[in-house]
Amino acid sequence: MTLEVVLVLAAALFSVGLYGALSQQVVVMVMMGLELMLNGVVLAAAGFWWFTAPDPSLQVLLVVVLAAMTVEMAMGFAVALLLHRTSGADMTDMAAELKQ
Amino acid sequence: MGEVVQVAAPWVLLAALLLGMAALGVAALDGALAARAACRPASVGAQHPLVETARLLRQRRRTTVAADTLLRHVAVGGFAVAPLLMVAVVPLGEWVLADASVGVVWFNAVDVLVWVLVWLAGWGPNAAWSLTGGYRFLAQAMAYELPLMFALTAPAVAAGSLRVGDVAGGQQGLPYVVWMPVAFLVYCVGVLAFSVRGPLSPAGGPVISSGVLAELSGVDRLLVLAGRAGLLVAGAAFAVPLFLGGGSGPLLPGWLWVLVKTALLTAALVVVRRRLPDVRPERFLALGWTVLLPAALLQLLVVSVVVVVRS
Amino acid sequence: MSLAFNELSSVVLETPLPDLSVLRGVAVTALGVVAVVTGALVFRVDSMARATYLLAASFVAVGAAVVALHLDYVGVVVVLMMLMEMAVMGVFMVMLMGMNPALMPMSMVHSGRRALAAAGTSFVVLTVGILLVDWPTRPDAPPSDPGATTYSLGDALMGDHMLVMMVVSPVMLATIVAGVVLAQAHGRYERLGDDLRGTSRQGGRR
Amino acid sequence: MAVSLRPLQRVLARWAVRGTTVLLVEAPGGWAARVAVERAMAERGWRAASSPADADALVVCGTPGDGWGEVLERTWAQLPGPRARASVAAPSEVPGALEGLAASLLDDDVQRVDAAARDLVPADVEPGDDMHPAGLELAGGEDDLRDGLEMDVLRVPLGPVLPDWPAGLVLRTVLSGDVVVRARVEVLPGAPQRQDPADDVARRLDAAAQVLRLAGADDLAARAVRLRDAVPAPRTSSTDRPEDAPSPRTSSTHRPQRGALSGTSSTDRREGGAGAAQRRRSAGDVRELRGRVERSRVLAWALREADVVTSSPTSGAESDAAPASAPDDLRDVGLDARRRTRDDVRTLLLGLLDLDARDDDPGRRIRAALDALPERLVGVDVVSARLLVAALDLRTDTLDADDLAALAPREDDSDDDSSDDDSDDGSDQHMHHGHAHG
Repeated sequence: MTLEVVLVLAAALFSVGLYGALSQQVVVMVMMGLELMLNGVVLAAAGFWWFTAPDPSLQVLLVVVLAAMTVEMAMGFAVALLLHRTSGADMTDMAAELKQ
Repeated sequence: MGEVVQVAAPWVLLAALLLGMAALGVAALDGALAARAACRPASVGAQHPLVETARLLRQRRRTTVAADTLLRHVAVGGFAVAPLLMVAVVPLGEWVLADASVGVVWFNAVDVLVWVLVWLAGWGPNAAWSLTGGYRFLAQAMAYELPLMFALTAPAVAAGSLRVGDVAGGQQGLPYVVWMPVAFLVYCVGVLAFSVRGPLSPAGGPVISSGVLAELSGVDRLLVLAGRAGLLVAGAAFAVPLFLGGGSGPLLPGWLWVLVKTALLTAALVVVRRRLPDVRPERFLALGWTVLLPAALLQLLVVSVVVVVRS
Repeated sequence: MSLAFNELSSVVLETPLPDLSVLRGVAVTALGVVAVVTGALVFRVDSMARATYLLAASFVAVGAAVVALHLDYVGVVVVLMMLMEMAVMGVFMVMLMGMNPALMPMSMVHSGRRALAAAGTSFVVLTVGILLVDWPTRPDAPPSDPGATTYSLGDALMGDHMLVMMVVSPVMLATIVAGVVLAQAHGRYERLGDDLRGTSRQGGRR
Repeated sequence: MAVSLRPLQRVLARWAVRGTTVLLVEAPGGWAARVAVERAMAERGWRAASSPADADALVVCGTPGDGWGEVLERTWAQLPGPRARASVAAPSEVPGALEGLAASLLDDDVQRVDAAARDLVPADVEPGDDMHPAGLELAGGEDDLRDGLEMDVLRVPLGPVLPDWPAGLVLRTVLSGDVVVRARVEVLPGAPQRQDPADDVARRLDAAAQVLRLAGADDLAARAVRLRDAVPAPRTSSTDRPEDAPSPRTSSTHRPQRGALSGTSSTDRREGGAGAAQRRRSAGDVRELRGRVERSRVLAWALREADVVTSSPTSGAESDAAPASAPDDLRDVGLDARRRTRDDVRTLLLGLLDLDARDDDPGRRIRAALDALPERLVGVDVVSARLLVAALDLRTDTLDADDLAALAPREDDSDDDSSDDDSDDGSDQHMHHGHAHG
């Protein structure tokens, strides 16, 4: 196994996530897409760690990514709830209309 | 106590056998206590698990309209596997199935898996009582999970390792339960909660017609019941290396001490479970966030200070 | 755990252990493929519950791959956190999708073609980049003791990279507070009255 | 192959039948029969089933009246099998009925024929369309009373086949998540039964046992059941209750209650003093149980606010449509309407165990409670609703014919505007009821 294999798999995960984030209408599904993208980042970072750097910095980066995921989820849910409560909107299109 | 040795994979069968027998024991003790409460011979109650097993093996499985059968199977199978995943990192004397370097976190991950299993078991049948049970479990889950996490952290901090064998070895002469009793109690509450039965059983219980169990029959039901008892046993077994000094003890060999301590703690949990009424999730939420969590954090602070001072 | 895996395969195959790195390579690749497939299925299935838990499966596969790369702590934490998050996410899915989840075919796609094109482009660009770049290789052998890597992570977080810890912690706390404030409709004073006992509350239905 | 498995199957069956689970269905008027069945089940080591999926046997207690047929057939179809069913109209029929159940469950041939005749995968799944997958209506959203969020709205009938639930009561609820948005009370009638006021103490203990069981206080519930079964037979009724005749069978140690009952009735005339002493002792036991319930801090803590869901002030709009039952009426039935009383369930439970408080006119109280119930349950979660209903001790067999006619099941299932209809009906019935009872 080479680093390239891991990275290509990570790129595939990232791209699938990108597709989800761009194509989905419902806020929660968009968040799933974002999570999947970060999932790819996690895999890539682990691959880098194994193949190139014995430095713990990459591990720290992984912890930061995990924290970012958590924050993204929590804030995403909170905003989705707020939108839902105020306007009954649960679609990104509707949320866009709110801006106008 | 010497180093822990990782044994070959086939020993998992022995672990499964032990767990299964312990689960039967839990049900037998529960049955005996119930019989005694009703002034009936305890021996009749103690036979309950065998009778119930025969009954459920004979019973047919049924499905409901528009059920998500795949997810239901995942949940039912998961209940049978989860306790095994938990005990995999528990050293039995000097042997362990998986000497994971992060065993404590592993245990924590598996007990979170129970969230998934309970919710899927509730979701699968597409029926009102099941679904309500699944949701009610999740509503309560965070309130026991966070305190449980910090309770698990305390022994790991004291031993300076996440490896279960190291934690057990770190309490020579003085089990952690002696100087971190709060963490131990919080941990026990967590075990009662993730073993999905009273008093912290929002997913089941008579008041919602046994909730996630309401639509299960035959082998499905048997597996979930066994898994539930198995989770209680696995929780008690994990407390042994974490709080109760692992296999250390006079006279008896280490593995036997682990079994004895596990059995005693399991029995205590079963008795407690019978003596308390079901606590409603909204009540427990308040308790979990305002009492258990601060208590666990304080305990962790005390442990950390002790560790720093001692080094 | 990767050791356990080795033992298991050696027993199953009844052959001497093959080269560790080969086995590890196969395991990581297979887990990566599982992660991609389950991840893609998230956007293909009709059921909200299945979509959520397919995503969870994708994360579990990546977590296992990370463990196989001897990052035990990070890998198990990925599994732990993501199972928890997905359990919660399932509830939000059901709550916010506004339709019967288990039963109804759902296609929630807008601008599907554009998104597909963007995703495809990103994959091609990334792959080409990955294959063209001459990646450095580490001089020493890969780490052999996952316990040591966990220790080095803790050492880094509490030493050289203390700043990360000090930033992440308040951000997390702020997230908790902000999340609760945003999501809550009525504070407890509003619900229970000034004395928080519910006696002066005018709520209910009369 | 099949032949060689036979003995094994027979052993399995014999063990299985020792732990038969029974789904008890009580029609109004079937109380005495149900208690007798429960007693006999305990002797055999049988258990009450918590849901049809858990049940091996269906036992109908009392005599079901109009409207029961379909309910019972549907329930029967939900038993997974091996399965058996029986009807017990009077306590005297109990031993034979249970014997029959056991025989039927043991008979592999009968069960195999039954199993072959039906497919447990629901056959009535329709192809459905986008809005009706599998022929089911989709759950829609509706504003939730709890925190203003929208949850799936489900129409769930509670009862009449539900453990620890009043006989024949059907609560047609609309649930938003697990919170009751609307409720309508119906009662499926049973055969009219002469009321025996002497059963009052036993019936209270029975109701208390149900509440305790629902609350998960198993040991206390078992104690209440034991006291219920040990209530000495009152003098007045001893002659016309068939099960009070001295049993020809020697009473084993596991059947103290039966021994106590027959002892009292046979020696009643000669030794009135002994009967009185026993009644006193029994009353003392009940007081002791009440003390235990009252002192249990954990139980009090667990039950507190058992019926309260913090409803947001915005949901106050509901009150416009709600009929105004006079608070006094509610207090009569043990509810406090001014505030959604925190301790309703516990207070009612302690009331059930208070032998000094006599229920002079249960019919009137129960009628008032049934009238108040739909409104009272709005905003209460379904779990608390079950506790509350059990604690109200709704003896549907005390309702008279007029009441039953008013509470008969209706064809039209609750529509969106049915809450208004219900409330109108409710006050209407209430007035009518007031008239009937002077």
